[in-house]
Amino acid sequence: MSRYSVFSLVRNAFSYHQNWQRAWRSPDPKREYDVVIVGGGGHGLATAYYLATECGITNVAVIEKGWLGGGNTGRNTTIVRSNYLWDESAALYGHAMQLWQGLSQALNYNVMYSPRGLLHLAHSVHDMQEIQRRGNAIYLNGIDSEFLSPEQVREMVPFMSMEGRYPVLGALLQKRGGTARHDAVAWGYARAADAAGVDIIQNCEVTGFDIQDGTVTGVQTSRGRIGAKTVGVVTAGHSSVMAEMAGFRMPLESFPLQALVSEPVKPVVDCVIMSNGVHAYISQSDKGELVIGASSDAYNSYTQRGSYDIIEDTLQAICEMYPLFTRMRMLRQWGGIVDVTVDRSPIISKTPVRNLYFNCGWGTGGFKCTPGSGHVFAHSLANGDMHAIAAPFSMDRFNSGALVDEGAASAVAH
Amino acid sequence: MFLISCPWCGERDQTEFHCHGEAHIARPENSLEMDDAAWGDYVFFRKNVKGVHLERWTHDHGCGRWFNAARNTATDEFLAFYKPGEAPPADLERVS
Amino acid sequence: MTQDNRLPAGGLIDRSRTLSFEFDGKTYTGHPGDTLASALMANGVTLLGRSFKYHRPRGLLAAGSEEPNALIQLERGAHTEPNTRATAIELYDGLNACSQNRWPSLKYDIGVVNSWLSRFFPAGFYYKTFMWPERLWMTYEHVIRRAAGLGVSPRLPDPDRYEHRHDQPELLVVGAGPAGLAAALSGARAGKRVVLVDENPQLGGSLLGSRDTIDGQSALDWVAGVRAELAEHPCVRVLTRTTLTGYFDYNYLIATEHVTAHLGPQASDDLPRQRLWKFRAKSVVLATGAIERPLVFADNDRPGILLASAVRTYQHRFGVLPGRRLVVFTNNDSAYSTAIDAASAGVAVTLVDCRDTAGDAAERGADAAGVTRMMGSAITGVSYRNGLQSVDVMALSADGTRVDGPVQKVPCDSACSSGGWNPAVHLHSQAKGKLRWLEDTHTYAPAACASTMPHSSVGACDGEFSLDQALNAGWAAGGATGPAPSAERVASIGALRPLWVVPCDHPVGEGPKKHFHEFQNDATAADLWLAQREGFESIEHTKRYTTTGMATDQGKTSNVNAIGILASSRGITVPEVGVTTFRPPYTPLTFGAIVGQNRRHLFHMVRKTPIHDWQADHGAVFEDVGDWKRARYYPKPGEDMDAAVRRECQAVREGVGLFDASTLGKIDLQGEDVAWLLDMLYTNAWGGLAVGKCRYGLMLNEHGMVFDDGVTTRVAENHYHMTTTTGGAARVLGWIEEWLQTEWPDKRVHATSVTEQWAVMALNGPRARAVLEALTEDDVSNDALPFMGFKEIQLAGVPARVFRISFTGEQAFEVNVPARYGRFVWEQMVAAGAAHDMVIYGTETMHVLRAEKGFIIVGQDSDGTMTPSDLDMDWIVSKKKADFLGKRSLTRSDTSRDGRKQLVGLLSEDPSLVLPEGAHVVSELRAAPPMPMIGHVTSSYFSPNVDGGRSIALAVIQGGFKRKGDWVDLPLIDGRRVRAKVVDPVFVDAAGERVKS
Amino acid sequence: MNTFPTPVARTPLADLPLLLGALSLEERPLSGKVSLRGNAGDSAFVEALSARFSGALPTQVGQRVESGQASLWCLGPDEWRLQCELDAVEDTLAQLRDAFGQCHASAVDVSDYYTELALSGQATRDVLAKLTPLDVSAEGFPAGSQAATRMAKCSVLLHMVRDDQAVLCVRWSHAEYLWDYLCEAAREYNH
Ligand SMILES: Cc1cc2nc3c(=O)[nH]c(=O)nc-3n(C[C@H](O)[C@H](O)[C@H](O)COP(=O)(O)OP(=O)(O)OC[C@H]3O[C@@H](n4cnc5c(N)ncnc54)[C@H](O)[C@@H]3O)c2cc1C
Ligand SMILES: NC(=O)c1ccc[n+]([C@@H]2O[C@H](COP(=O)([O-])OP(=O)(O)OC[C@H]3O[C@@H](n4cnc5c(N)ncnc54)[C@H](O)[C@@H]3O)[C@@H](O)[C@H]2O)c1
Ligand SMILES: Cc1cc2nc3c(=O)[nH]c(=O)nc-3n(C[C@H](O)[C@H](O)[C@H](O)COP(=O)(O)O)c2cc1C
Ligand SMILES: [Zn+2]
Repeated sequence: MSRYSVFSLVRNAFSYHQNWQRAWRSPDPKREYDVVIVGGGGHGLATAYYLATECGITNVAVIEKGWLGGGNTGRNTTIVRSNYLWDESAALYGHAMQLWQGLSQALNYNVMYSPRGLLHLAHSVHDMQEIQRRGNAIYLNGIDSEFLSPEQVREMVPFMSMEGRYPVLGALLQKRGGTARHDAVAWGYARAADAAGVDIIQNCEVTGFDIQDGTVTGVQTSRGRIGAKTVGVVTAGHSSVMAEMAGFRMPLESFPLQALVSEPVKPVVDCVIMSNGVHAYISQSDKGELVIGASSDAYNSYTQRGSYDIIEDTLQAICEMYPLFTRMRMLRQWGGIVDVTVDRSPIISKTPVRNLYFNCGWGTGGFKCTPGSGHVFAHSLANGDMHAIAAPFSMDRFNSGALVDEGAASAVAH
Repeated sequence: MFLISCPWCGERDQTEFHCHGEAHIARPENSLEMDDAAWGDYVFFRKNVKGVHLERWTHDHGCGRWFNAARNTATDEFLAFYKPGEAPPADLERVS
Repeated sequence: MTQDNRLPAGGLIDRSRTLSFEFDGKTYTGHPGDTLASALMANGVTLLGRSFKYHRPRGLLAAGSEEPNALIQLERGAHTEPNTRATAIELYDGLNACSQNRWPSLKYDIGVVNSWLSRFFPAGFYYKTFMWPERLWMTYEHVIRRAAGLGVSPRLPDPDRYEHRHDQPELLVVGAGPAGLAAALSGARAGKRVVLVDENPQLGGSLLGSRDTIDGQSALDWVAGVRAELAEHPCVRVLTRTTLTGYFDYNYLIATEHVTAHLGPQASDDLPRQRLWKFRAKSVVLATGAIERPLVFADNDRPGILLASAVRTYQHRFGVLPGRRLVVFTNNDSAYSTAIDAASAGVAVTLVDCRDTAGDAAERGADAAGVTRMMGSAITGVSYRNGLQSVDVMALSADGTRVDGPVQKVPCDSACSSGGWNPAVHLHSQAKGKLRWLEDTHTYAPAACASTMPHSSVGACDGEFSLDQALNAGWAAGGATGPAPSAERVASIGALRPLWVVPCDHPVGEGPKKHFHEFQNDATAADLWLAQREGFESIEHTKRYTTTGMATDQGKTSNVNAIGILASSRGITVPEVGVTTFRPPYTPLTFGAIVGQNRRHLFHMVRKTPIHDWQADHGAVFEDVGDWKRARYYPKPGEDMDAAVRRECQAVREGVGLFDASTLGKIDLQGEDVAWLLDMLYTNAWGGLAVGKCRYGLMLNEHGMVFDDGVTTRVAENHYHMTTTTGGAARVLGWIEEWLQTEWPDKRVHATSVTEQWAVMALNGPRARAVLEALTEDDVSNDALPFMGFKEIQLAGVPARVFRISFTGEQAFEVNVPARYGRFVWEQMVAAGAAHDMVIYGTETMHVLRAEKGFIIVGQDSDGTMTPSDLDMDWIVSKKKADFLGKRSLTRSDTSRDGRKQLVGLLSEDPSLVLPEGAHVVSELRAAPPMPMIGHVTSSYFSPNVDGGRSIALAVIQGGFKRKGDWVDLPLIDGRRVRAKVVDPVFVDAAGERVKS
Repeated sequence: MNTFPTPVARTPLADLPLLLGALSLEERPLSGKVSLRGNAGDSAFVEALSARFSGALPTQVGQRVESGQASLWCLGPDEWRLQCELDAVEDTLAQLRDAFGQCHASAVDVSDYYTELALSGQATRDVLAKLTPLDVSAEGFPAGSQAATRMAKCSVLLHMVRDDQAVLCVRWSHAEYLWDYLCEAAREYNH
C-alpha cells in the first residue's frame, strides 16, 4: 500500500494524479478462506481488518453483494458517541471510542473523526431524570459526560430556541462525541484490510450456506461456492434473510430509517444536537449540509425508502428546535434498512450452526461502534470464543431475559 | 406513503394507521410447560421476511379496528387486506 | 445601469413597468416577467458567484431550475434565503440579492487560491491528508468548514407562514409544456378531476422559449386558448409556480406552490409564503420535459457560457441575449434554432458543430440566417478576462479523441453549448420506474413503472423530442376522444454525435485547462478518471468520491455526462455504468413548506384539563407530562418550588389538600368476561372483587416487565372502571384492544376510553372527608364509603363517582364528575375547603407524598426492566392463577435470578442533602471512575414529614432487600462523595392506618 | 343543610372568541353522546336499541341515521355513537342497560369526552383539506357524508352537514389545538 500524505499528494500532482494506485484490489474469489465475512459494510470491513492485522488471520474474504459501504454505512447520519446507560454498552461503545482516536493514522486514511461535542437535550422533568441517570452512569464508567444548564446550552448552541413548546431544561454533553465521515470509514478499512491481504469481493451475493453436521463449511454465492472454516455474517438489515438461509430465526425486525440533508451553508451548528423530547437530531457536515435524522418507520421493509410523513415529523421537530431553519431547504432524503432488536442493543453471537457467527442488530445506531464491533468480532472469530466485551450481546439473552435494554430507559439510540 | 384499505372503512391514508408487525403469532396456551428458548422465540423472534409479510395494522384515526395485511416487503406492494380471524388469501406466493 | 443586453422587442415581459433591484450593493432595473437571472443578463452582469471548491468565477448556465452556478443569497435579515437559483427568482421591485461563497468580494475572492492550487486538490484529496499531527485535525477541520458551505443560513426567526393542503385528483399532470397541456385539456374534456402543476409562473413550458405553431396558430395563442378552456372546467385546478417535488408510494406526490414567495418580503400576512400540496392521485401523467446537457470542453465553466436552449429561452421569454457575438457549440441539431434565432436578432453567431454535417433543414436555416458554421470542429479553449473574450476552435479527429490543425480564435462575448438532451426522468425514477437507454438520441428515457406507483410519461420527458409527438402523447394520456392538437413534425435533434469529453490541445486533465462536467461541486472529467483509477468503480462510489451529482442541483445537467464519460473511458456501454438513485426532492424544498402549519403552538398539541384555567389563574407552575400540562406546584408570593412543595406536603398530611388528577387514564370495561380479562392483564387475582370495591393492579408486558399500574373498580356486576397512569392511557387501551380483537375475540368485553369524560379531583388528608361532607348530603362516612370503596353521590348538585383510593397514604377521595362540571365542582371544593385551610397542590407534592409511602411511579422508579419482585411487590403476583400476560417471562433464568436490582429506600447521611435523582450507588468507592455501579436513585425529595423534615429517596440496588441497614456510597458527577443508608422504602405510617381513617 | 349554587357547565372552548368572517367557527352546545357496542347480528341487541332509537341500525361504517332528536352513527363493525339531547342521556343509558339484558352490549356516556366545532362558509372544504388526507371534495365527500379520520394530529369525527358547513367532533383536550389549527387554516379566507 502506498502511503497517503501531503507529500504523496504533491508528488502525484506533478504527474497529474495518473499514478495513484487502486485503494483496494478486485480479486477473483479463492476456493477457500479461513474466514469469510459476509457483508462489506463498515462492520464487516473492520472485522476483516482486525483479523488480518491483529489476529494473524490474513486468508480472509469480505463478500459484498453490491458496492462497499452501500448499506447503512453509506447512509447514516454519522453520529459517534459512547454515552450509553448500561455497563455492557458502555464497555462496547467505549471500546469503539478509544479506537476512533488515532483511527485515521492507523488506517492511513482520513476518516475525519470529529469530536466536536454531542448534546442530549432535556425538555421535561422526566427527560432530566433520564439524562441524570445516564450521565452519572457514564461518568462512573469512566467516560466523559457533563450536565449543562440552560445557560450553558445557550452559549454552546447560539441559534437554538430554548423556549418553544418544549423548553430546554438542561442537557447532557459528551465532549468526545461527534461525527466521522461515513464513506471514509468503509473505504479506509477496505484499503487497509486489502493491504493486509484480505480479498474484498464486491458484486457477489451470498445466496446460501453449506452446512454439514451442524457446522458451516462455506457459502454459496452468485459467483459460485466459496469454502470457509469460519463465517461471520455482518449484513445489518438483511440479517434475518441470512439467518433463514442458515435455518434459524433472529430476534430482529428490519425497518426503514430515513435521513436528509439540507443545502450546504456556512457553519451554523457546531456540535451534534439530539433531542428525545421533540425527537430528532441534527449536525452539520464539513461540507456544510445540515444532516438530520429521527426515528424509524414502524413497518418492516427492505425498500430503503420509508414514508414521507416521517420526514415531515422530523423537520417539524428540527424547526421547533431551530425556528430560523424554516427558510433552509432540504436537498436530499433517503432511507436505509435497520435491523432492530427489542432491547436496542446489538447481537454479537454464536449461532445454532457451529463456526457461523452473526454480528447484527445495530439498528439505528451502529456506525459509531464500527471500530469496536469489528475489533471484538474479529477476536471472537479468531478464538472461536466470544470476546469478553461481546459476550453479553449473545442472542441467548432473548431466552434468558438478560437483555441490555437501552430502549427501556431512554428513547432514541443513534 | 401507503394507501391502505381498512376492511371496514375502505382506502385511507397511511397516516391514519399504525403497523404492529408480524401477524398470526398465536399466544401459547401452555406457556408454563415451555422452556426458555421456546418462550423466547414467541416473545422476541420474528420471521422478518423479505417477501410476502403477513402483518397487523390498526386503523387508529378511523374505526380503531385491528386487521391484517399481506405486503411484499421487498417492494412495499400490498397484496391483500383481511380481517382478524380470517386466513390469509391462498395465492399470495405468486409474487415475491 | 441601462439594460444593454435587452433586445428592443420581444419577450413575455411587461416593458411598460420598470422594477429596480440590487445585486451586491449595486442597483439595476428590469421588468415584470423577468427572473433575477434574465434581469442581470439584461444589465450585462455575467459574474454571479463562486464555485464550491475552487472558487472559480461563475455565471449563468441555464434558464430554469436546473441551474447549478448562479446561486444567490436572496434578501437579508429574517427574510434571507441562501443558495437560491437566480433563474428561479421572479423579479420584484426592491429585490435584494448578494453573491455567495466569496470574500471579500465576488470579483476579488481570496478563495480563488484554491483554484491556483487546484492541482493539489483532486477528488477525494482530503481523505489522503490532514492526518498529521493527529491533534491538529480539529483545526484543519475548522478551516475546511469555514471554506465550505455556500450561502449563509438565516439567523433570525422566519416571519412567514407555510401551509399544507391535500388533494385527490383523478388525473395529476406534471408540467405544462405542450405535452402536459394536451394531457390536462384532454382529461378535462373527459370530465376528470384534473390538477395541472408547473413550476413556472406561466403555462407553456418550452413553448415560451420557442416560435412554434400549434393547430395553425402561434404556440402562445394556443396556450392562451388552453388556459382559458381549463379555467372553465370546475373540476380542473391549475397551479403555476408549483414544483412537483416528491413522488412516493401509491401515487402520493408532494408539490410546493409559491403563493407569495415570489413577491418578496412585503407579501401578505394572511397568505402563506409557500403551500405544500399533498396529492393522492388516481393517475399521474409526467410531462416534465427534458433538460439540455452541456458539452464538456476546456474551461467550459467560464461566465458567459450557457446552455444553447437557455440562450433561446432568454431571447424569446425575456427579450434578452447574453451578448452581441455568440458562439454556439453543439453535437446535435437542436442548438441550430438558438443560432438562427439569435442571428435573426442581429447577433453575430458562429456555430461550431463537432459533426461534419447537420440535418438539412438545420443547415439551410443557419445559412439563411447568416450564421457562420465551423463543421467537424470543437472548442478547445476559452479566453476569459472580466468576461469572455474569444474561444479557440480546432478540427476534431474522426474518432473524436483528438483535435488537430491550426487554432482559430473566434472572438465572442458569449457562448453556449448543447451536448444533447436528458429527459427529466427524476419523478419517474423517484417512483422506482426503470430506465431504458436510447441509442439514437443518447439519453435515458422512462421504461416500466413500479406497480405501486403507476403513471405515464409523455413528451420530451419520455424521450420524444418533437412537438407533434408531445401533443399526441399528452392528449392520449388525458383520456379524451377526438383529435389531438397538432403541430408540424420537425426533426429536432437530428443525428447526435456523442462526444462525452471534448479534447483540447493538451491531454485532458494534464494541463491548465479544466473540463467540468459538474459545475457547482467543481467535478471534472479528470476527477472521474481518478476515481476509476483508484478503484471507485461503481457509479455510486464515483459519485461519493468525486461528489458529482451531490450539489444542490443534484446533477440535473451533469449526471448523464458523468456516466457517458465513464462509459467511454472504460470502453463499456452507458447502461453498463448504471445510474445513481434519484431521490426527492426534485428541487430543494424549504423546511418551512415541509413543516407547514405545524409550528409553534400547532407543533404538538397541548392538552389541558377542565380545571386548567383555574389553576393558571391561581399561579400554578405547570410541567409537561406527555402532551398534558399539569400543575406542578402553586407558589405563594416569594416562594420557590422547594418552599411551596414543603408547605403543600405538610398541609396535606396535617389537614387536607386538593389535587387535579384528571389526566389519569380511564377505561370503562363492560361484559361478562371482564374479570377474566383483568386476571390476564394484571398480575393479581380479580375473582373476589365485590361490586363497589376498588383494587390496585400491576400490568406486565409479555417480557414480564412492569409497564403500567392503576386501580380498577367494580361499579356494577359486569361493569368496571379502570384507571391507568397519565402517560399509559393510550398504551393500555391499545393493549386491551389488541388482545380482545386479535387473540380473544370470543371474550365478552367492551372497552371504552372515558379519560376525558371525567374531571378528577383528589381530596387527600385527615380532613378530606370534612370537605367532602360540606358538599354532599350523601353518606360518605368510613362505614358507608370505606377505604377501597366506591360510591355514586350527588356532590354540589352534580352526579359524582367517588373512589376511596389514595396515592398519599392519607384518608383520600378521588372524585369524578362529568368534565363539564369539573371547574364548577373544583371551585365548590375550594370554597368548602377554605374552612379547613385546604391547600391546592401539584404533581411535585403528589410525588413527595407518594414517595414517603414508598409508592412507585411506573416509568420513574421502574424503567421497563423491572419485574414486580424487583419492586418488592411479590405480594401482588398471584401464585394461583394459571396464566397472565408476562407470567412465563418471570421464571426465565435471568429474570428469576438472585441479586437483581431491587427497590429500597435510601436515607442520606446528611439529612439536609437531597440525593440527586439518577445518582448511582457503587459497590466500591474509588478515587476516580471507573467504579462498579450497583444501582441508582430513582426518586428523591425533601420530606417535611419524615423525622421533622429530612431528605428521603427511593433507589433500585442489586440485592437491595438484603442490604437494608447497610451504608452505601454515591459518588456524584460534580466530585462530591455521598453516603446513604439502605432502608425500607416506606417512610410514613408503615402500618397503613391513616388511609383507613 | 347546605345549599349549592346551580351547577355551571363549561366546555373546553368556552373562553375562545367565536371566529366570524367569510368563514365562521363556533363551538356547539354540548350534546348527549353515548358510545354503543354490540353485535349487529344479535337480534336482542337490535331490539334493545330500538327501545331508544326508532331508526334503522346503520351497519356500514360511516353511515348515519337520524330519527327524531337523535342520530345513530356507525363507527366500527361493533361500535355506534348515539347522539341525543344532553338531558336525555341519563334516561337513555338506564333504558338501554335494562333493555340489553343478557346480550353482550354496552352503553357508555361520552357526552363530555367530545365537543363539536361547526365550521361554516364557502371555503369550508378548502379549510378541511388543509387538515385531513381524506378526500373532502364535493365529489368525494358529498353533503351528508361523515367519517372518522385524522385532522392535523388528532382524530375527528367529521360530518359534512351541508356543502358549506362541517361539524367536527373532537376529544375535549384536543379541541383547543384543533380550533387554533382551523383558525390558522381559515386565515386566508377571513382577512
Ligand atoms: C438513516 C440512518 C441513520 C443512521 N444514523 C446513525 C448514526 O448517526 N450513528 C450511528 O452510530 N449509527 C447510525 N445508523 C446505523 C448505522 O448506519 C448502522 O448500524 C451501521 O452502519 C451498520 O453497519 P454494518 O456494516 O453492520 O452494515 P451495512 O453497512 O448495512 O453493511 C451490510 C452489508 O451487507 C451486505 N449484504 C447484505 N446481504 C448480503 C448478501 N446476501 N451477500 C453479501 N452481502 C450482503 C449489504 O449489501 C451491506 O453492504 C444509521 C442508519 C441509518 C439507515
Ligand atoms: N429542440 C429539441 O431538440 C428539443 C429538445 C427537447 C424538447 N423539445 C421540445 O420540447 C417540447 C416538449 O414538450 P414537453 O411538454 O414534453 O416539455 P416542456 O419542456 O415543454 O414542458 C415541461 C414543463 O414541465 C415543467 N416541469 C418540469 N419538471 C417539473 C416539476 N418537477 N414540477 C413542476 N413542473 C415541472 C417545466 O417547467 C416545463 O414547463 C416539444 O415542443 C419539443 O419539441 C425540443
Ligand atoms: C452524512 C451524509 C451526507 C450526505 N450529503 C449529501 C450531499 O451533500 N448531497 C447529496 O446529494 N447527497 C448527500 N448524501 C446522500 C447520498 O447522496 C445518498 O442519498 C445516501 O448515501 C443514500 O444512498 P442512495 O440515495 O443512493 O440510496 C449524504 C449522505 C450522508 C449519509
Ligand atoms: Zn377503519
